[in-house]
Amino acid sequence: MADLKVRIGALELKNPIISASGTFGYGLEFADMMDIKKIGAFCTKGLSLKSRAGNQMPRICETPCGMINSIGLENVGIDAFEAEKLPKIRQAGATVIANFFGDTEADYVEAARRLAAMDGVHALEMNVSCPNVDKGGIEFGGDPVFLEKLTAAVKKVCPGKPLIVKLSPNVADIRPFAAAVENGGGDAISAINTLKGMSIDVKTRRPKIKRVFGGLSGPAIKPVALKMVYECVKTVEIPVIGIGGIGSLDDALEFLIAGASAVQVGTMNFVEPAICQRLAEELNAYCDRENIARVTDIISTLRTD
Amino acid sequence: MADLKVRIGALELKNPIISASGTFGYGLEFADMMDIKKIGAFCTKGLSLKSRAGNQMPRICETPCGMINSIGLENVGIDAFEAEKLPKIRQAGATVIANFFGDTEADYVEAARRLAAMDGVHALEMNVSCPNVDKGGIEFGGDPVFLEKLTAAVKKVCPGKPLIVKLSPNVADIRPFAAAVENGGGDAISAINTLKGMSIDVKTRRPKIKRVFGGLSGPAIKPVALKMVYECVKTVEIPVIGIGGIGSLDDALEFLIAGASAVQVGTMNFVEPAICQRLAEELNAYCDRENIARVTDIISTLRTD
Amino acid sequence: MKSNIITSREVKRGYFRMEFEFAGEALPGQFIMLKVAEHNDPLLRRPMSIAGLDGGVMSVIFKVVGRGTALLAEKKAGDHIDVLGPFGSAFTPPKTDAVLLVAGGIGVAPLLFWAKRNPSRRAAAFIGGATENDILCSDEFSEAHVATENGSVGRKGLVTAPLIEHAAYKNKTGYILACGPTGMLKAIDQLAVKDGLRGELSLEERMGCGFGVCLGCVCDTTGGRKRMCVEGPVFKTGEVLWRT
Amino acid sequence: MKSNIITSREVKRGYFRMEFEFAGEALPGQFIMLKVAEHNDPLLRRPMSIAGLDGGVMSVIFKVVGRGTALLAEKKAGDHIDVLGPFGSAFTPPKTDAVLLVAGGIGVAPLLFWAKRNPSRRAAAFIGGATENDILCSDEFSEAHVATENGSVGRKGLVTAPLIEHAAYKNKTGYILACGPTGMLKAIDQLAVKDGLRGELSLEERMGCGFGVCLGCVCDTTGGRKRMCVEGPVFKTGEVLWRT
Ligand SMILES: Cc1cc2nc3c(=O)[nH]c(=O)nc-3n(C[C@H](O)[C@H](O)[C@H](O)COP(=O)(O)OP(=O)(O)OC[C@H]3O[C@@H](n4cnc5c(N)ncnc54)[C@H](O)[C@@H]3O)c2cc1C
Ligand SMILES: Cc1cc2nc3c(=O)[nH]c(=O)nc-3n(C[C@H](O)[C@H](O)[C@H](O)COP(=O)(O)OP(=O)(O)OC[C@H]3O[C@@H](n4cnc5c(N)ncnc54)[C@H](O)[C@@H]3O)c2cc1C
Ligand SMILES: Cc1cc2nc3c(=O)[nH]c(=O)nc-3n(C[C@H](O)[C@H](O)[C@H](O)COP(=O)(O)O)c2cc1C
Ligand SMILES: Cc1cc2nc3c(=O)[nH]c(=O)nc-3n(C[C@H](O)[C@H](O)[C@H](O)COP(=O)(O)O)c2cc1C
Ligand code: FES
Ligand code: FES
Repeated sequence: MADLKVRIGALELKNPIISASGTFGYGLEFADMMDIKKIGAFCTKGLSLKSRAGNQMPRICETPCGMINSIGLENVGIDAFEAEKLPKIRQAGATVIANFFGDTEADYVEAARRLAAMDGVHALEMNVSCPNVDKGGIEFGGDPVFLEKLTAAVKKVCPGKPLIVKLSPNVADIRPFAAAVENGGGDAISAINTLKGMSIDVKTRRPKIKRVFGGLSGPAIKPVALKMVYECVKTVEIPVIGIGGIGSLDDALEFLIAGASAVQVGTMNFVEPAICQRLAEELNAYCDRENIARVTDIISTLRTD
Repeated sequence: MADLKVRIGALELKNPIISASGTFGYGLEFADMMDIKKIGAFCTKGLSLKSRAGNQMPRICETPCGMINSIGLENVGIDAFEAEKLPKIRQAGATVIANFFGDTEADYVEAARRLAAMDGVHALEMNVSCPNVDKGGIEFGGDPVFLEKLTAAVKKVCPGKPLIVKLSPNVADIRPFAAAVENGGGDAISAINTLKGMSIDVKTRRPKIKRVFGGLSGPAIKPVALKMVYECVKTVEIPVIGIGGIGSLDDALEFLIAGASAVQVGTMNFVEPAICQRLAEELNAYCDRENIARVTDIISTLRTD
Repeated sequence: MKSNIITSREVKRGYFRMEFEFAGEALPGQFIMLKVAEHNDPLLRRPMSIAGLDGGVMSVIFKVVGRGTALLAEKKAGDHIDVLGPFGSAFTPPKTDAVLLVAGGIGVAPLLFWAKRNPSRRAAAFIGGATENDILCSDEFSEAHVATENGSVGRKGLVTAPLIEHAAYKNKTGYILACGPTGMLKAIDQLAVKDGLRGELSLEERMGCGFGVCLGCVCDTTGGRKRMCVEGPVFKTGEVLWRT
Repeated sequence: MKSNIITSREVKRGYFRMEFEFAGEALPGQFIMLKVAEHNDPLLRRPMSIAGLDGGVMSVIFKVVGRGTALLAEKKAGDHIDVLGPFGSAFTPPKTDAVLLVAGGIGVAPLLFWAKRNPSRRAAAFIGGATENDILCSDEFSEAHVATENGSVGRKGLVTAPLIEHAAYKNKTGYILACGPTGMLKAIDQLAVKDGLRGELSLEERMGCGFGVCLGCVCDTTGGRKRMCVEGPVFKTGEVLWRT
């Protein structure tokens, strides 16, 4: 039995396999299909102060080795999460990372304050790939100066719990954004969110997604994600959580070797609901087989000589 | 027999299927496997004033529904192209788009001047995804102001032949770059070049590509490419050539419906060398079957109501 | 769960019926999610209504419409298939009502399962399709009324024509269970509401997961936004707010 | 070109020999590019040396090392396989020399083809591998010397040991044709140069296309940068500038 524990700021995870926001519901949906205590943590669907209905249908479609979604951040809202979901999640013994977002900086701060105060929420993950209402629709995660300010403002209201900031890959260079999170006092970075993409139904000549553009995820984006995660790791000292197209132990190892302290599995949860538990088990078996005492011994071992 | 002709600036192509630079050699390699006269055109491997040996090996690897390359723009150089390749290409009757690049603005201008003067070169495609030696390694295609200036300078020396500028997808927003090409006097835009990506061999813990990062291409990137092509089409009046992951007639139609005037097929030439000829034939059959008299009637027919 | 395929055969041109081992329970109206290949292209599972489950053998009936179903059609007896489920809501007609089963094309699958599970109930099936080739399993119902758009078998026209002429429809004692193309379901929904019949509709939508987490399959209902894979695919007539 | 698979069987654990129809000509040393699946995951073709071509039937011998070769191993007689080629340079030993065929593991494939095409030539085969399981086709050569690293069959040690003891090596009349892992080829190249023998080496590298356009398979030689798929895979001894 290898030591699979990793640290994300003050939080110790029992292993580095996390299920990603928007692909794991509120965790409870998986209760019949796996043991959600056995994975490092899970990220909730992105939460906002008020519940949201999300975008119009259709809002998903398939692409080569991937999918596009334009769910539009549908969620039950923070009140319902606290009242209806969290007690059951706590009972299930899961480690919870509350993913959240807002339309304005004030929304973000208030959401973080609320979530940080909840017993059973172990860390916060801030999704900054949302249009900023105050700044005319530019994404919060699209300007490093603003991102640093937002991070600092949010960190102030959740001093006791790790604040992970989730970066958008739809930028020319991710490094200034990683640096902005660190400078703003963020405890960790997670990367990447979805790439912007589009798909057309040739028969109807309509976009397959009602809102035309959506977010590309799945194995197709893995090389892009790995490159950006590696760049973040080279830029900051705080832990980086790797996300994008992970579907096998080798995929997870690629991110750990590149320097990620933990990984998140998104789209592949749809294909294989128990995948995170399987990967955690396989990671343990791998470490034993390879005589690796601590999973942290794998992190940042890329050889580029 | 439908009318498949499309225009790229002053150049009329017999059909909108073009093979992409770096995936079709100098055309001659395909002579046994297809009829290179039957496709709209082919883009040469990127040419520079002097021949280049390219990067160290390994410089390709496979990824989910895609591949990464880091060839490093190996090419025979413009002199050898003119002396050894072009006469045979001319004899084969192919329509040639000379793809080219440089390390400095002066290189670009000189390469374009040389190529534009060659009989048998029908259009130029300028690859701006190269580090700019004068500007400390930033890509030529990474700054719209500079891109406009470069386009204008190059266009001055090739007034008689269409200048296509090939855009990089590794930007936060492709629209200012498309506008820069149009403002600089470019005759057309082609998009996209490869996305930056990375892959690791878990067994050796080494990057699968010697230079760590490379360019991701193939079906995996199609949704990203289509989105960027659609954005270019909405931004400029000049023709846009769609590139990225095309491997079937439906893929090609997606780009045409989104507004591309023509398409380029890259990586899939490796898998099926005669693919461009097949797509041209299938496009003709499709138009006949659907009673489409001119292929231009398909362009920009996306219904978003 | 990897299941052993027992049989798979083309029952009509482009329509396949596949049987495989299944160790669990399931209710008519529910569906399963099938992985059509071991690789990731195509990536997502495909939803299929359960067409039968008896003695540890589950069956599905499917139409080849794209790459996923084409791959499914290549599978043969002895191959394995990865099955997830069952998921979703089931048909729950009141115990005593006469049941009107209305199927459009491949929509017959879950209705057949219901009929097999409820052999002693009064039920009439109305089976519609474009042509004779699209009429499936009509001989497996005790009472079946067939309609085709081109008249190649049964009545010429839409399946709603024999439906509304049926005694149990006319006297409003019939309870409708319908599955088929969205246009047909919408038409039946509007008819049922207008004519004062109750019933249930099994809807279709692209599904990312099938178990309620991707939120890719929602539809709006009188009770708010619902997930078709958890709160559906079976909804009550009058409940769905049709998009178009 | 879609070819009909005639046979495919596991000749040793993890090693397969496949025969399929092939309507063209090919020379020993050349290779083909196989599409292992119809979908795009994995995307690229896989290079395979031609192990035989006779009467319109081509054969390959391959080792399962990853997803592509695993998919290839699943194919059965009657299935189709998409074949492109032949590509690359061939073995061209001088007409009168005795030939020393040196194979490491799966590298035996092109040498077997050469031996079959040249039954009347004086040739000795040296076949090496890690264990007995990795020694393939040694009985198909008229003279074969086997060496395994663990000594489970033939001599214990590397294949270079029996090679350098052979009369035609010692008296420098032998012409070497070698195929196998890069480390082995480099060792043989250095031996041959040192001992003054001539010969040819068949190299391996990841290949994107197989016909010279992706430039993914280059290697440096005394004659400059060469593409392994066009100017190679067969190079003369002393020609390759080894990377490591
Ligand atoms: C709850 C449920 C039960 C179903 N039961 C059956 C069944 O018993 N038998 C059967 O043949 N089919 C059934 N379907 C439909 C089936 O899932 C689709 O036909 C299948 O997923 C298509 O996959 P493909 O890869 O072959 O097609 P694709 O290549 O993915 O698509 C081909 C065409 O089908 C459309 N399509 C894809 N998925 C769906 C979908 N889920 N609903 C509607 N249209 C779709 C696409 O938009 C496209 O136009 C059911 C769907 C749902 C949601
Ligand atoms: C000219 C030539 C002839 C060949 N002839 C044969 C043959 O006759 N029989 C045979 O079994 N194999 C042969 N090979 C090697 C064969 O092409 C690879 O084993 C195969 O492509 C691996 O595919 P995969 O998907 O199973 O492995 P992957 O999953 O792609 O890779 C598995 C492992 O194999 C390595 N690998 C992949 N491709 C190659 C390659 N081309 N060369 C070296 N290592 C590679 C990878 O780096 C990785 O470590 C030949 C290669 C070349 C270039
Ligand atoms: C259907 C869907 C919904 C998602 N919703 C959210 C979300 O609410 N908040 C968020 O930060 N990321 C969301 N994501 C992004 C994922 O968490 C993840 O970053 C992305 O999918 C890349 O990982 P993958 O390739 O493993 O899926 C969503 C992804 C998908 C596919
Ligand atoms: C091996 C390889 C080499 C390439 N070389 C060039 C090049 O020299 N110049 C260029 O502009 N684009 C080059 N490209 C990019 C392609 O032309 C194309 O833009 C890209 O591959 C996306 O298209 P695809 O997904 O169809 O491959 C190269 C691509 C590949 C795969
Ligand atoms: S299919 Fe994912 S929520 Fe219904
Ligand atoms: S494999 Fe493409 S050039 Fe050799």
